[in-house]
Amino acid sequence: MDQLDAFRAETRAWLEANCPAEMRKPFEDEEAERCWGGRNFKFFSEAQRVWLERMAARGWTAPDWPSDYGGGGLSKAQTIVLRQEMRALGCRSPLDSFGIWMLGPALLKYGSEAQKREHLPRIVRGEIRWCQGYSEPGAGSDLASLQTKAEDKGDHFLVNGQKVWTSYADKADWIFCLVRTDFQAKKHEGISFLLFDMTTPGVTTRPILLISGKSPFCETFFDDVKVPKDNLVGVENKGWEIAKYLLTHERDMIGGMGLVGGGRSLGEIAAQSIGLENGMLADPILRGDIARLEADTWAFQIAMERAGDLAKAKQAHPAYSSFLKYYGTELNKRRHELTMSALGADGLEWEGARSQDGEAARAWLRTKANSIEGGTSEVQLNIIAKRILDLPGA
Amino acid sequence: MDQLDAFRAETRAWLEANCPAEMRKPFEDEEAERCWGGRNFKFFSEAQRVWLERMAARGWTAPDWPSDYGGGGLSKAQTIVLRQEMRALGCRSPLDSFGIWMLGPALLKYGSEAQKREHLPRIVRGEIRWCQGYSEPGAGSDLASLQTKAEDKGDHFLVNGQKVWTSYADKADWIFCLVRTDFQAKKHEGISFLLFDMTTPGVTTRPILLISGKSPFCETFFDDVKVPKDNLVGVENKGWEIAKYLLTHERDMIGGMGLVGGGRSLGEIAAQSIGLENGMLADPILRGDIARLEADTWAFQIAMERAGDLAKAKQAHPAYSSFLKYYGTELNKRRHELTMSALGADGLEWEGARSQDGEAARAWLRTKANSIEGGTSEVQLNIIAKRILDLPGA
Amino acid sequence: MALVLTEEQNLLRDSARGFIADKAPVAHLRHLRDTRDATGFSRDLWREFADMGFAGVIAPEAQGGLGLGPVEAGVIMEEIGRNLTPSPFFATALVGASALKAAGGPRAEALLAKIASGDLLLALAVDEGAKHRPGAMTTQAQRSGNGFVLNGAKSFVVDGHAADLLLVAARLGDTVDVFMVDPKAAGVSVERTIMTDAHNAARVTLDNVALDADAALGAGERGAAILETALNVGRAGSAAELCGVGAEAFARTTAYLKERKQFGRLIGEFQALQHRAAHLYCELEIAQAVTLKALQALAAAPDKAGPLVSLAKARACAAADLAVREAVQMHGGIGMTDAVDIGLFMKRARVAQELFGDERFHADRLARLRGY
Amino acid sequence: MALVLTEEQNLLRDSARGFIADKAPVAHLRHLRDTRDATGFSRDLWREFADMGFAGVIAPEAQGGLGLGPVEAGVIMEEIGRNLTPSPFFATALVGASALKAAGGPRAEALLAKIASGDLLLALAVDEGAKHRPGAMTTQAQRSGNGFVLNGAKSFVVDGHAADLLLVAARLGDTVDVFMVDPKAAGVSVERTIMTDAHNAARVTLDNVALDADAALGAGERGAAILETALNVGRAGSAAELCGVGAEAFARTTAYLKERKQFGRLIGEFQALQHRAAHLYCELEIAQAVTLKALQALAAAPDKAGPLVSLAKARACAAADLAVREAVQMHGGIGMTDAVDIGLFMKRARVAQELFGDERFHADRLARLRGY
Repeated sequence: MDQLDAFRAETRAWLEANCPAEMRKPFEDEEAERCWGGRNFKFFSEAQRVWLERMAARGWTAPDWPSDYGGGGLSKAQTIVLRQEMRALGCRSPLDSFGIWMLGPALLKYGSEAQKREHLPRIVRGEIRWCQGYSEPGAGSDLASLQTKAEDKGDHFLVNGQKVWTSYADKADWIFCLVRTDFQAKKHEGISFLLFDMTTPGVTTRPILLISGKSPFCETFFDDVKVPKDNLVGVENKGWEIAKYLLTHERDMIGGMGLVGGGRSLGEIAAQSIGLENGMLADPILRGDIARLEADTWAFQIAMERAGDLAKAKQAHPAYSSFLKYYGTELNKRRHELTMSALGADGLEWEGARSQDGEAARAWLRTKANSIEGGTSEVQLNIIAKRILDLPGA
Repeated sequence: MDQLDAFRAETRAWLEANCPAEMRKPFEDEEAERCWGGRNFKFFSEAQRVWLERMAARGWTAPDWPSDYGGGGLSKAQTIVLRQEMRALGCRSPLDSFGIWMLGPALLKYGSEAQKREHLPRIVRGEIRWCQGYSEPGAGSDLASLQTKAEDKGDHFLVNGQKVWTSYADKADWIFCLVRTDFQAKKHEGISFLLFDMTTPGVTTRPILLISGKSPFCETFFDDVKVPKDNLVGVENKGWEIAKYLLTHERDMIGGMGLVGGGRSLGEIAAQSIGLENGMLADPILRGDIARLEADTWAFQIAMERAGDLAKAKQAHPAYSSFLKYYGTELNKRRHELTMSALGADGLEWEGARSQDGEAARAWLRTKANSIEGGTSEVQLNIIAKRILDLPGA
Repeated sequence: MALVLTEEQNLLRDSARGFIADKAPVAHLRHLRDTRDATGFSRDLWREFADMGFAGVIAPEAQGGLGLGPVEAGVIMEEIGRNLTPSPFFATALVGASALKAAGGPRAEALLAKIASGDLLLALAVDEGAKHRPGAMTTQAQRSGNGFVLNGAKSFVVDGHAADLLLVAARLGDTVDVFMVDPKAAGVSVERTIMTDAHNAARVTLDNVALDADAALGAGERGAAILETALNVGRAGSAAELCGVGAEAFARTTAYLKERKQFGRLIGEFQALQHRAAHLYCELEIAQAVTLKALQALAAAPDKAGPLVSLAKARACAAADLAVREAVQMHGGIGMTDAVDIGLFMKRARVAQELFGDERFHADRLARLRGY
Repeated sequence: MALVLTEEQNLLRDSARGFIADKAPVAHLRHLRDTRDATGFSRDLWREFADMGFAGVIAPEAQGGLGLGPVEAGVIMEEIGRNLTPSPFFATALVGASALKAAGGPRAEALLAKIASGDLLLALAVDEGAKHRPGAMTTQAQRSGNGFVLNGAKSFVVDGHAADLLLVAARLGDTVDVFMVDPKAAGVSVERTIMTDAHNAARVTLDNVALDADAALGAGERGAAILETALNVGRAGSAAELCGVGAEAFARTTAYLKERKQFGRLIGEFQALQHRAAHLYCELEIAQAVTLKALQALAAAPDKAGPLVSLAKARACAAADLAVREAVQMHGGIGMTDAVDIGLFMKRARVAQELFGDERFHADRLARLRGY
């Protein structure tokens, strides 16, 4: 523990010395102020640029990656300490990146040495912004039924097809992408995992307008896109294994959604919007519904905590993340339904300052995707039934 | 309409003259005072005997059956008038009978002339009490998978097997029974519909104790029971058609269960048990749950009314009774769950005068069978999905 | 009265169904929304509503109306619901006309005639806070000389920005009344609020607005009853609209279940979805039944229909809400896109639920009426 | 503190699981019920509980107990729940011992020693009406000479008919205290009530019962805190029992889904049942998590654990309730028969839910704590 304490002191001192004051304040406009990096990224401020540069120089944008590839080379325990100290000082994340969250872990596990050396350091430094090309219009929950075709043309693959729900495809520099390389094989056995530059001729993107308004999602089209053979990750036709590895990763990330939000509790929001009578919310039936939601939310937070402890104790079922994903997203939808009920007609204004341009309504509508993206609730329940409960059937 | 008015006046006069005063009072102990008839029936009172005799003489125990078979020969409109007038005077039902409710309609539709002449008049007069031999231990929802075997032995069938959930089998004189006469055929095509005397050698019964306590249900065993060939109803191996006809009948009867109970409303029960605070039930979350249940119950009553009107207007889907059966029974279960919550610990006493020997708790437990008997809720939902919504699949 | 439509009502439904689906399908709403139409509905279409007789469905025949009642208005509302049609029908032909009819007298009759001809738009201003709570109303009318002075602020006033005449509910001494207010009068300010469902609403501020003596619909006596009638007709009409919203969302969902494949099967083959769809079917059937019952009760005896109206609004809210939630979930990703209509049904259902009391408001109202 | 059992707690669980499943499986409850046993539990078995150390799990080591805490008691309660074991463990070893430990002092220590040795049975009398509402308590203690006089009536007193000593909660001036009452004292009458689940309860009437000065556990000052601690430990223990009831009902149900055939398929293949089972699994996992959290919180700081305890009882009630309802429905007809155990789980779950506050009581309590 002494070593860890020393690391903690050192880290804190470094953060205090190197994190600009501006980067220690809460976001005012989160969307505008987050740092995503990439070729075309415009820094919001000089402080944002400096903060990324300093953290990247230490590899602390990806603290637990090997330092050989530009990462911080920290142990798990040290990584936790770093996060704790950043939180304590209120440091903003220096870099948000699908490269760090998703592609990196896959490359570390499945990539060639050359691929790791080419891509990982640039991800760490925020030079290349990545997007994920998984979903297709016809596939949906049945992700493995994807139809985007990559034909072997000797030195390159020729890619044709369409992806959908590609987050920030219009802003990304490179894509990691599932393609079908064998149409004869069973559907899980003809898929490969490719990387390519979004500026390659034949790649186009189109943003998707959601019911909640503008979205980071795009449709992405591939029309005779030439991808060098070297950009295949892992073994040809074995890409599904990599995809599954990343999906579990994603599920863990999304499971925590029931907790996001922070700020005022729903009970407070309702009390302010509707008022009290005899010390109780003046809408008595809504009060009961909110009481139950708040209890369920707190309970789910504790279940998340236990999931972490079970994992540490190696007692968690490998499919446990399906429980968290299912329950967390359904809870989040319910919370936003009740928030809308608490706000009543005021919350239904879609434009204007009073409602902050319909912030609550847009958030409510956006939550409807929670139980669809990253594996629908139905898919999670199937997984729980089959893998955890061992129920019979297809 | 004049004719019907005349019938009404006449009926009322007859009822006033012939229904004993004692038979116009509400039941004190319903179980003991209902008239089921049959060979071994002990009349509760002379008035009960007289009342049955007089009604049976007019055929009014089965008012809409043809008078050739002992029925009242009334039209539908007249039957409704009779019921209305009986209700107006508070007349008790002269006879409760599975023969009237279930077997009769089947015999009228599928029975031979001889069978009608033999059985219907005795049913009308309450001389023979019938029970229904459908369910089997292994079959459950999959009723048609029944295994009770009837072998053709020339002049008789030899019946071996076991039935379960046979209501009042221990009190019945005859049974109408589904048996398998062809083990080679598809499961719906080897079933026959037999009638036989419960005193036939080889028939034994054993009452089933339910979680709610004593029950009318029995297990019924057939060990080399000889049934004359004449007792086959309809065509051999076509008994499933008769069974289906009767099941729809049964479903209609059970659908109304959400309404049974009458008496005090749940809101009143809760207010008395728990008390009010600021004019509202002192258990505020229970109050919301009860408010919703009461709204749902009233709404379902109206939906039942509409179902009748749709049927009259020939606008009802033939599978509409599955909706009523499913919803009515689930509602009834919910009502009893909330009743138990309203009564709290007091409602949990299982013996003694205070709780009337656990009346509420036993009723609550009994309702759990509502969504199992007469086609489970799952079966009803399957029927709605396939027959009404026309969804694909097995 | 049988809980089925009469032959005449069926004919009206067929005519409304064909007309509205033809003239104002969901694309009509999209067009108004995407062009940021200043009115939020089509005045041309409203003229056609008047030609069809729909604008005057409730107005008496003597005033050029059809002289029909809540059931027939509900039939039209249901079709409006199926097509998400933005239309003055609710605020003017249903709620406004009901208030005027309940008030009676020559002035009301003159206005009813203008409603029937499509020449007058009304808006009823009741709500003040986030939720529908008419019992907590604070807008105040004070007698002043021969007339009144009105002060207060109203929100969620459907069609408030387009109305030729506002009907403003306000306290008057220890009762309430409904006041006719010219939106152009001094002290009145009207702000259109762009709503989530791209339907119309407004906020109205009343700052020492001077009114004549005959501005009070209830003449200071029958105001509470007139307001209650207008609200109840509006609630039942809103229930009918929600039935239409729910039924159409459900129809589109079951159609999708029969065409969308996943894992090599039509998704409608999955039993878990089948059971949810079957349950939803039941809820929608019940909502239909109680809504028709409430509309019939309003036609027979409006002063006694309150509990049935609350039941209908509560059940229609719950059924439509479940229908749109299941619709989006069962459509999956494409249901989340603005390009597909399903999301518009979800938006409309949410707004219509808040209108004149949501499921909880009405369940609570029933519990209070029953004394617990 | 990690939300998993420690190594020692796991050992205790294994030992309790083996012991209780062996000595007191569901058949044990059936036997006591069907023989109409006058005590309602087995004194011989309780002796063995004492030998195993379970009776004194909470009692300090100085008094011959194990000196453990709520978490360990919860571990035993969960196994009791799995086997529906009627046992004095709850009323005596958990609730009674917690009250005495909170009170402290030589008299309490002497009683704790007798609990640990299995020689003393306690029963806490709190409830008076249909529902658990300690705030509405009316049983009254009045100072009289050096001591007190007690009047009131209590119901749903677990083990009341078998207890050697009653702990009676009563108002004393403007506070409350817990009074030790000899059930054989003049003015005390105890009536055993046969409950739906064949577990023990009693009604207790107190008619001018004279008590010594030292009968008040809290000496007139700390009574409210002692009562609150005893109730909270009881609530968390009851939550643990409900977790056991729910988990076992669920285990039996999934086993049945894997063996019962209908329409030529195992019923566990039907997706609608799979999804319901999967959802139930989630609810049970959450109940397990919050119950352990609440027990840990009670061990760490009993005076601050109230909200977590309410959360645990609320969630455990809801999860167990769903588990037994699904269990009976999924078992179909045989689940309705007394011959199969599933109905006994439903009965026990219902009674345990009412004990010291049901899901609604505790959700309401949390809402009040949060000021709405």
